[in-house]
Amino acid sequence: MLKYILKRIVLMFIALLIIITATFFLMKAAPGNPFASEKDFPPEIEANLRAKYGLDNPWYIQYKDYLLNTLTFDFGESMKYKNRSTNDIIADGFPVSLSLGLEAMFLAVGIGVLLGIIAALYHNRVIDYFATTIAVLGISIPSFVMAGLMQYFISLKLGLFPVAGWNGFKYSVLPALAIALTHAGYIAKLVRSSMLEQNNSEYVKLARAKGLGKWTITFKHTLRNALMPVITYLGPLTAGVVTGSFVIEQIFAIPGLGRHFVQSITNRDYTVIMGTTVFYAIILMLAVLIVDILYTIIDPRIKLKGGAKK
Amino acid sequence: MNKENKILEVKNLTQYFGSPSNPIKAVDGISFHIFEGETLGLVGESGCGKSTTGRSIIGLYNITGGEVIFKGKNVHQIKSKKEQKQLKREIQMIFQDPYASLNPRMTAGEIISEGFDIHGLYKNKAERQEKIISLLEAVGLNREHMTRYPHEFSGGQRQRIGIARALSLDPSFIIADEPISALDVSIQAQVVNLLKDLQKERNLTYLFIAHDLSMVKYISDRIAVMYRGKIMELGDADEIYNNPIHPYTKSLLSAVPLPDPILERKRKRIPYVHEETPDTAKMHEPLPNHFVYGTDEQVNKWVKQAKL
Amino acid sequence: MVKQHETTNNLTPEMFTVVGTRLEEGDKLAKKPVSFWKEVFLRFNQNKLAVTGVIILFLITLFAIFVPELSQYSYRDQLGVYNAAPSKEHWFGTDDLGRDIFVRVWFGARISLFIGITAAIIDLIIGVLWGSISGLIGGRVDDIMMRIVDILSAIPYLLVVIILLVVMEQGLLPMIIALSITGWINMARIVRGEVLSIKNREFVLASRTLGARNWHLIIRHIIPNALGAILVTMTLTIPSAIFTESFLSFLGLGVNQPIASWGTMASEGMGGLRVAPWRLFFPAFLISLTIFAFNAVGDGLRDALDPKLRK
Amino acid sequence: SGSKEENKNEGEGKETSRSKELNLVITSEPPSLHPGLATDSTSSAILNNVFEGLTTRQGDEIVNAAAEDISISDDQITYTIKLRDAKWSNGDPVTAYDFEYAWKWVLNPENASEYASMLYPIKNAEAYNKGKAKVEDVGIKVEDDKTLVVTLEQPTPYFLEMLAFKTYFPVNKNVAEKNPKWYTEAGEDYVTNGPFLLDSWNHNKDITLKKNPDYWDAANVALEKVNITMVESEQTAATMFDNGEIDFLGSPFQTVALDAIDQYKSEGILKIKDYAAIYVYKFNTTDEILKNKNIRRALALAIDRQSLIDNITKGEQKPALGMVPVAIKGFEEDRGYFKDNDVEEAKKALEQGMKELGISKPEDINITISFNTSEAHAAIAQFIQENWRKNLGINATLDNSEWQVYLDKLSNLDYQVGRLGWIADYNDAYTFLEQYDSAQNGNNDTGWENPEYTRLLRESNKETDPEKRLELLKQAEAIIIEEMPVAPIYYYTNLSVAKDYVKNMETDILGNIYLKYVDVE
Amino acid sequence: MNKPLLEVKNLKINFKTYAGLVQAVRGVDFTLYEGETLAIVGESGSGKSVTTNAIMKLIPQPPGIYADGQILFEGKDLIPLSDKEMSKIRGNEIAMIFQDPMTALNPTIRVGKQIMEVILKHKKVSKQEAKERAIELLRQVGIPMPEKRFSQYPHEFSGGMRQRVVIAIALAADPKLLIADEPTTALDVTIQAQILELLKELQKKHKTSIIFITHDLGVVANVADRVAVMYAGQIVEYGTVNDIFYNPKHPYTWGLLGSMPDLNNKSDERLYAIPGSPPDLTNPPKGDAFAPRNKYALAIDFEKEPPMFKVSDTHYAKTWLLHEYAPKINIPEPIVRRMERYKKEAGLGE
Ligand SMILES: Nc1ncnc2c1ncn2[C@@H]1O[C@H](COP(=O)(O)OP(=O)(O)OP(=O)(O)O)[C@@H](O)[C@H]1O
Ligand SMILES: Nc1ncnc2c1ncn2[C@@H]1O[C@H](COP(=O)(O)OP(=O)(O)OP(=O)(O)O)[C@@H](O)[C@H]1O
Ligand SMILES: [Mg+2]
Ligand SMILES: [Mg+2]
Repeated sequence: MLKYILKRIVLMFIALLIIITATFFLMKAAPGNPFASEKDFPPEIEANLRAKYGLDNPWYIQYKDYLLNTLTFDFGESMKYKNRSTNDIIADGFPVSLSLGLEAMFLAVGIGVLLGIIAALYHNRVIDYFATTIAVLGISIPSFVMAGLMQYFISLKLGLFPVAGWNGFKYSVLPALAIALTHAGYIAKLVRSSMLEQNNSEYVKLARAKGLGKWTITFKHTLRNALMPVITYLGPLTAGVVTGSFVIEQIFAIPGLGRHFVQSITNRDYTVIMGTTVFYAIILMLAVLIVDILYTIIDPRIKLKGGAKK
Repeated sequence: MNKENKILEVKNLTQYFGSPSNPIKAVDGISFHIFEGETLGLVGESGCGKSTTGRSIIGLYNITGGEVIFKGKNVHQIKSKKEQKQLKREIQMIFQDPYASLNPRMTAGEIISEGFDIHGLYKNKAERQEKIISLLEAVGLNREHMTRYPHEFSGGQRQRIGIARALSLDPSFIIADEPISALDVSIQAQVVNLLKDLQKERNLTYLFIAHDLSMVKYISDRIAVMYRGKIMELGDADEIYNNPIHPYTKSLLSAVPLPDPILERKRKRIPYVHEETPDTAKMHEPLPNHFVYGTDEQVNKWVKQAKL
Repeated sequence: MVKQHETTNNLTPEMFTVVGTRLEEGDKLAKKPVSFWKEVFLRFNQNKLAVTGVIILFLITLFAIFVPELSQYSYRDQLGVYNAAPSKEHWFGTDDLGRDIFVRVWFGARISLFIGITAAIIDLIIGVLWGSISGLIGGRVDDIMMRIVDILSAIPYLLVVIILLVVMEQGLLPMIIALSITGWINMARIVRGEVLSIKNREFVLASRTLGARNWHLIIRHIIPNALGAILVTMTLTIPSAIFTESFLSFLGLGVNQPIASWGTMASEGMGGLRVAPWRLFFPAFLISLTIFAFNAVGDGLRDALDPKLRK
Repeated sequence: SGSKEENKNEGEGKETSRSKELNLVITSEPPSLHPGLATDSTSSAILNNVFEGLTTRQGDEIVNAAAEDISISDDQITYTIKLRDAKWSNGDPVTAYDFEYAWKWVLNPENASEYASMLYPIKNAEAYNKGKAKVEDVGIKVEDDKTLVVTLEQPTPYFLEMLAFKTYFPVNKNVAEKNPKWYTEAGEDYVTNGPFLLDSWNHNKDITLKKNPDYWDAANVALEKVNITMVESEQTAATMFDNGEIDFLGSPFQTVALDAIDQYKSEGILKIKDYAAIYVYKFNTTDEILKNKNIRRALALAIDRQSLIDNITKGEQKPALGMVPVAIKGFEEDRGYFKDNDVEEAKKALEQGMKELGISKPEDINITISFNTSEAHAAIAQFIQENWRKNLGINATLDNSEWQVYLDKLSNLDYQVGRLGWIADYNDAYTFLEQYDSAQNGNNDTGWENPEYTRLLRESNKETDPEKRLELLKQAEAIIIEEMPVAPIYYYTNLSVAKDYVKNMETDILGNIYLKYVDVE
Repeated sequence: MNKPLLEVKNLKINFKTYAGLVQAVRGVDFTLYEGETLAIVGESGSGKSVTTNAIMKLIPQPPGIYADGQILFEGKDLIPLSDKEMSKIRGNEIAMIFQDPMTALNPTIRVGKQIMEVILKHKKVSKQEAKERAIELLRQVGIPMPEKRFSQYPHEFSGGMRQRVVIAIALAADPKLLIADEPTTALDVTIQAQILELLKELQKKHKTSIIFITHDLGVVANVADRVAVMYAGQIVEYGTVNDIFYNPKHPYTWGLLGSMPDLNNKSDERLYAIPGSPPDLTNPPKGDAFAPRNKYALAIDFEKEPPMFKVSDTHYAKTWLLHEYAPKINIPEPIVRRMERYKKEAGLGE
């Protein structure tokens, strides 16, 4: 197990190197620069700027610098937000996105699993159709529409929650819901279909033969096994959600990290692009690894092993 | 049957699973050979490594050690694609569970023709069609069955499709892995009859894996008894049945239930107490062509007991 | 208790002559062979929801084909009535540029359905193959392929899109390329999971003993048996592609304005929520309806293909 | 003012009056709150209220602020500036050295200030900034603690305007030299001289301003506290306004969403002010077709600007029939160069142009309109596309791209027709005309140049008589309109809405709001 | 011994499928007495598992339909009971060992916990007591080192051990009725024999009644008191184990007995096999369902369904061959021969 994790971490570093390299060259190939605006300034000033941020170096020096920076986890200063370090930006934004993301994941998993269970237990009956319809609405209404509608109706018309901002729990409810509903839809569908499969299995029959009730069977037996595919999906999803959603942060004015993934690119804020990309990549790969480890906890039959044995 | 010609030789075959530090020794150094045209029955406790032996021979696993020599060639060392393909055509397998081994989304015709599709063994559609039909007829099905799906067959018919598939490449050697245990009695009989007929017609060689001793005895020329990854006793079918030497074999034979209530109630089972076999254990041949695994001492003791 | 011997009338000794087996009789009585797909079709047909889904999709397609051709307006005509509410002249109202939303919505259906289907195809071709190969070969190959998936999902997508924007002209092709880069990743992960369980099933081993190569296994065994999961995933891919299209179009990769698509109409409609909610409602409703229909069809197919529900 | 009293009572629970607190939103995190580094309007919106330059704007007037008196030499080259007695928020006196330090810091090439060019009117400033002169040569001299003498390169009639601009704000020399990162967080080292203090700054979240008790004119500052939340979405901001979470919505803090304009208009709270900014369609004059002046003219004339404004942009913008917005001093009247939506003329010009180019049918002309991604730009482009199709029979294709990609296309002349907005930094026509002085000008982007135009602009710079200078600029404008390398579309307006208790909160023509004058009642 | 524990009366179970209505069980009657073992044998698909699942009320509804009949357990009909009421009986009074115990254990839950679950559900005991009882059960079914095995997962058990765990679960609450659906099919003979002995021992101790489904006639001979032979959803012959083995009356029973090889078979004789394949239950044939495959089919077999003929007080068979008009047909030669031989062997043994 430990050996396997170590192996994965090595692979992670290789993947990270590729991600950094690809991002670096894409970033350099993209037109524009961090200082561009509709008002051009004299070329000399631009040269000063480039020199200040090391952009006048040949690409391989810059590339090397980014690699070294990544190794020391010091991504340098933002080129757009003067004198703010990328690390500061991440340190400021991530806790916000993380707490909102976790809340959203909690809601998504809660709602999704519940809907999925209900749909599966009442397969092809009215309740199933009802749950499926909710799931489909969740899937097909994108979060920005959901967010706008909630602001308009729940905040403005009903006055239940503040429109936007980030000052405590009640500010987080609507954005978390807006993020959660889409994923809840996906999760519901996944749970439904894997529950259906589990419900036909022999061990469920045995559990019934033992005299266990429907809900005991669902929670103690089937759900656990049915969650496997959901967890496959949840891994990368969690990585995405806890690092913030651009659209949601924009609409709800949340000081999270998500905006930086998009803004750093539109600003061509090279250091922040690198920093956020590496940060996300690490979180993503850790999440995927954790999923693999979770597998073995949920299903003891699954053994982590590195190479092939076929 | 050609007693001279060894079609398959297995030498010290070893197959471990799991981590190298704490392996599951599914097959633990077994050796035997099969003559051309004969049927070797392989019996033993469930989980003793029978299926693994079969699967290792046909190359479904990377073996841990030993050699499998088929018609003079080491199966696991064939590098050239052509020879490998050739080998696949020569050795075929009938699987333990007929339903599970048929793709539920393919018709019988497709399943049977899969082999020649892979090897490109026909010139045109008509020839392919003909081949399918002749195979279907060879296993006692008819052309109407070609377009049916596995779930539309009864258990026995499914096993026939599996057999037809195994025959499709005209193999000389077939590994039949418990081809009948999942079937009910009357269908078992159908399948066994079919296998015997085919063997006669096509001079086939079988490795017949089963745990039902009465069926094995009926179909096999020789029988190998496996226990915990090792072959314990090997000899002619009648020999093994009439003069078992190894205590495990005896126990196994004594446990076969008989379809007769009075007899069955009287039958005394001989329980088997496992005796550790030290490293010095090896194959002995206390009677001609009758092999027993154990230390010299053990074998002597057993032989004496058997003669008593 | 067991039923007692009843006295039987109307029986004559002639009836008691031995006639022996009549196997043809048995075969004749046996169920007429129905082909697998026909059976799937029959079972699908009995699922009312799924059939409704098919009908909805059919109608949407029909409308998408004919409405823009037959309507008195075109998708680009600016009629001078801005943000008008639905009325007799304009069933779905007009938008901020004074265009008839009814026509635009059906015109947009062409783009969005095209995108949805394209995404589904990409999912099938790349995602399914990637997941199959990765899961089937396993070991190091699996490790590498799954890390590539990680890498693709970690490289900033926006950056990739910008590069595409630079090197290609606006249009459908670059959009399809943009969709192909990451659109299939979810599918690949899910299919891989399925394959891990399918690949050890007996019939795959059987095919291997016949000398089947991986390619053959994927086409003949893996895909047909993972079809249920693939279908479910595909019904999830389609809406995300429809909205990715609007994102890409917004960035300048997609179709040229004023050509409409549901995604762009919905996002633009969002900006008019207060003055003209119908601008959001109709495209959003049609997206949901379509996804609902796809979903019903997917679920129906899933059930129809489920061997456990089969006799 | 009297309101102060009320404010104190508020704390004791008197509910009838409001606390002197204002709630605002800005669009984003200000990229920099260093006056010498800031380039954008979000940063300005904050900086203008925490710092104070030598002059400032009051309504549309320039008034002295940190300066008590400014005397200008006759040749308009030397400015002698007497500072008022004022204090930094840490108690230090504001001195001429602080201005010298701040300006020279901006010009120092090492500091890479993007707006250094704002200081170029000062003698040798450009040379120093470009590494061609020494710092001592720059025309900024401190006579004594309270006297600053500035020498210019040439008469710059709008220099007083410029002194109010953020790049000219002072920086506390002592603090800044001790802590070069003084401007990154609110706190002890963020020392300012304006009416407000930067009380807190939660990055990406909010900023609070507090009244500066040490401000020289503190008695006239009504607001005690200003809460500024960063809200990027216009829609959200409008909803927040409707929900009473904020008191004011409008430039420079946040834009009134298009969607909400009608609603605010009908509620009668929408305020519309002219803005020194213009929305134009640039033509690439090196293009096969657009090199033809008549075609360009035809395209420019065939746009129905009024209808565009009424139905699409909705902010009561003014149809732009010249290059200088009507908000600019001396350009308030229409110069009568051409008529809006003059289809007749446009058709004539098109005929003429096609003849010259040897094109027989208008359908053969295919033009691509480029713009950066935004719903507003897209709507305008589609409207104009339809104008051209209907009025001229010309087909246009739309091509939108990401902002930086678009900028790249513009500067590489890789486009045919492209939009751009231009906002004045100071209230003078020159800022609108200067960019076309040569094809090389980084802001030209049309490939167009005209020697006569260039000459007129150059002369206007030397002219010390305001009337004559205005005349020269108008002549230049006439030339560029005649040649039409750019089709002006509309002059921007600034829209705002405020709650009724917010007083004196109006955007000036440069789009600024000085909270100093604002009150809540 | 003579108290009936379970009476199944005219049980009919249908399944609604897309291909039509499958009449899986078409009127099954039998009675099971306390402490007695009933073996059900018959062709694959003949409705054995459906019948027993129906007793447990484990037929999924839909697609399953209890079309007719009664299941009287201690005199009370189980069919109208709700799922909640049933769950008090399941596992407690009636327990079941499934046809495929290899997959019947939840792979993600420790074996011990899966046993404890039943005990906790049905007996008022503390967790600790339940654990002790579970370990005791593991010991009883012959699993070595039960304390250690208690906290292992199913995949760590060999097939035979897993099967014994399933049996332990079935025995956990000392059921009055134990249904064992082909519990030993996948096991080798030695383990099979162990399990059979265990069941018999427990039966003796608790007076448990057992329904034992198998297709191995040797096993039937070993465990059964009574045998029911099923074909196409019906019981075609019913009697004591001696009736069925020494005096079989139904041609299908003959076929079954005839197909069985034994260790004395000469390997060059062909085995007897019933020709043809079983009928399609969506469209059960008119008359005797077995007729098309029956060497001795009578003309009437294709017209009219035979009634249950009484052979003796304990022995019934559903074939027209027992009708007074029917020609006298003897038990096929090979079966008779084998019977003789076994009789001799048994005699020698004595
Ligand atoms: N792929 C595998 N990975 C790990 N262990 C395995 C694998 N395949 C088989 N084994 C183990 O190897 C041993 C032998 O298994 P095998 O399937 O050969 O038994 P068998 O003799 O065929 O039994 P049965 O009669 O039940 O079919 C068992 O302990 C089994 O658990
Ligand atoms: N859920 C179901 N839906 C439709 N048909 C079913 C269902 N369950 C069982 N059947 C049908 O009922 C019939 C009887 O099946 P059953 O499982 O009782 O057979 P069996 O006698 O136990 O056979 P085996 O020896 O193979 O276990 C079969 O034809 C089967 O296909
Ligand atoms: Mg096996
Ligand atoms: Mg069964």
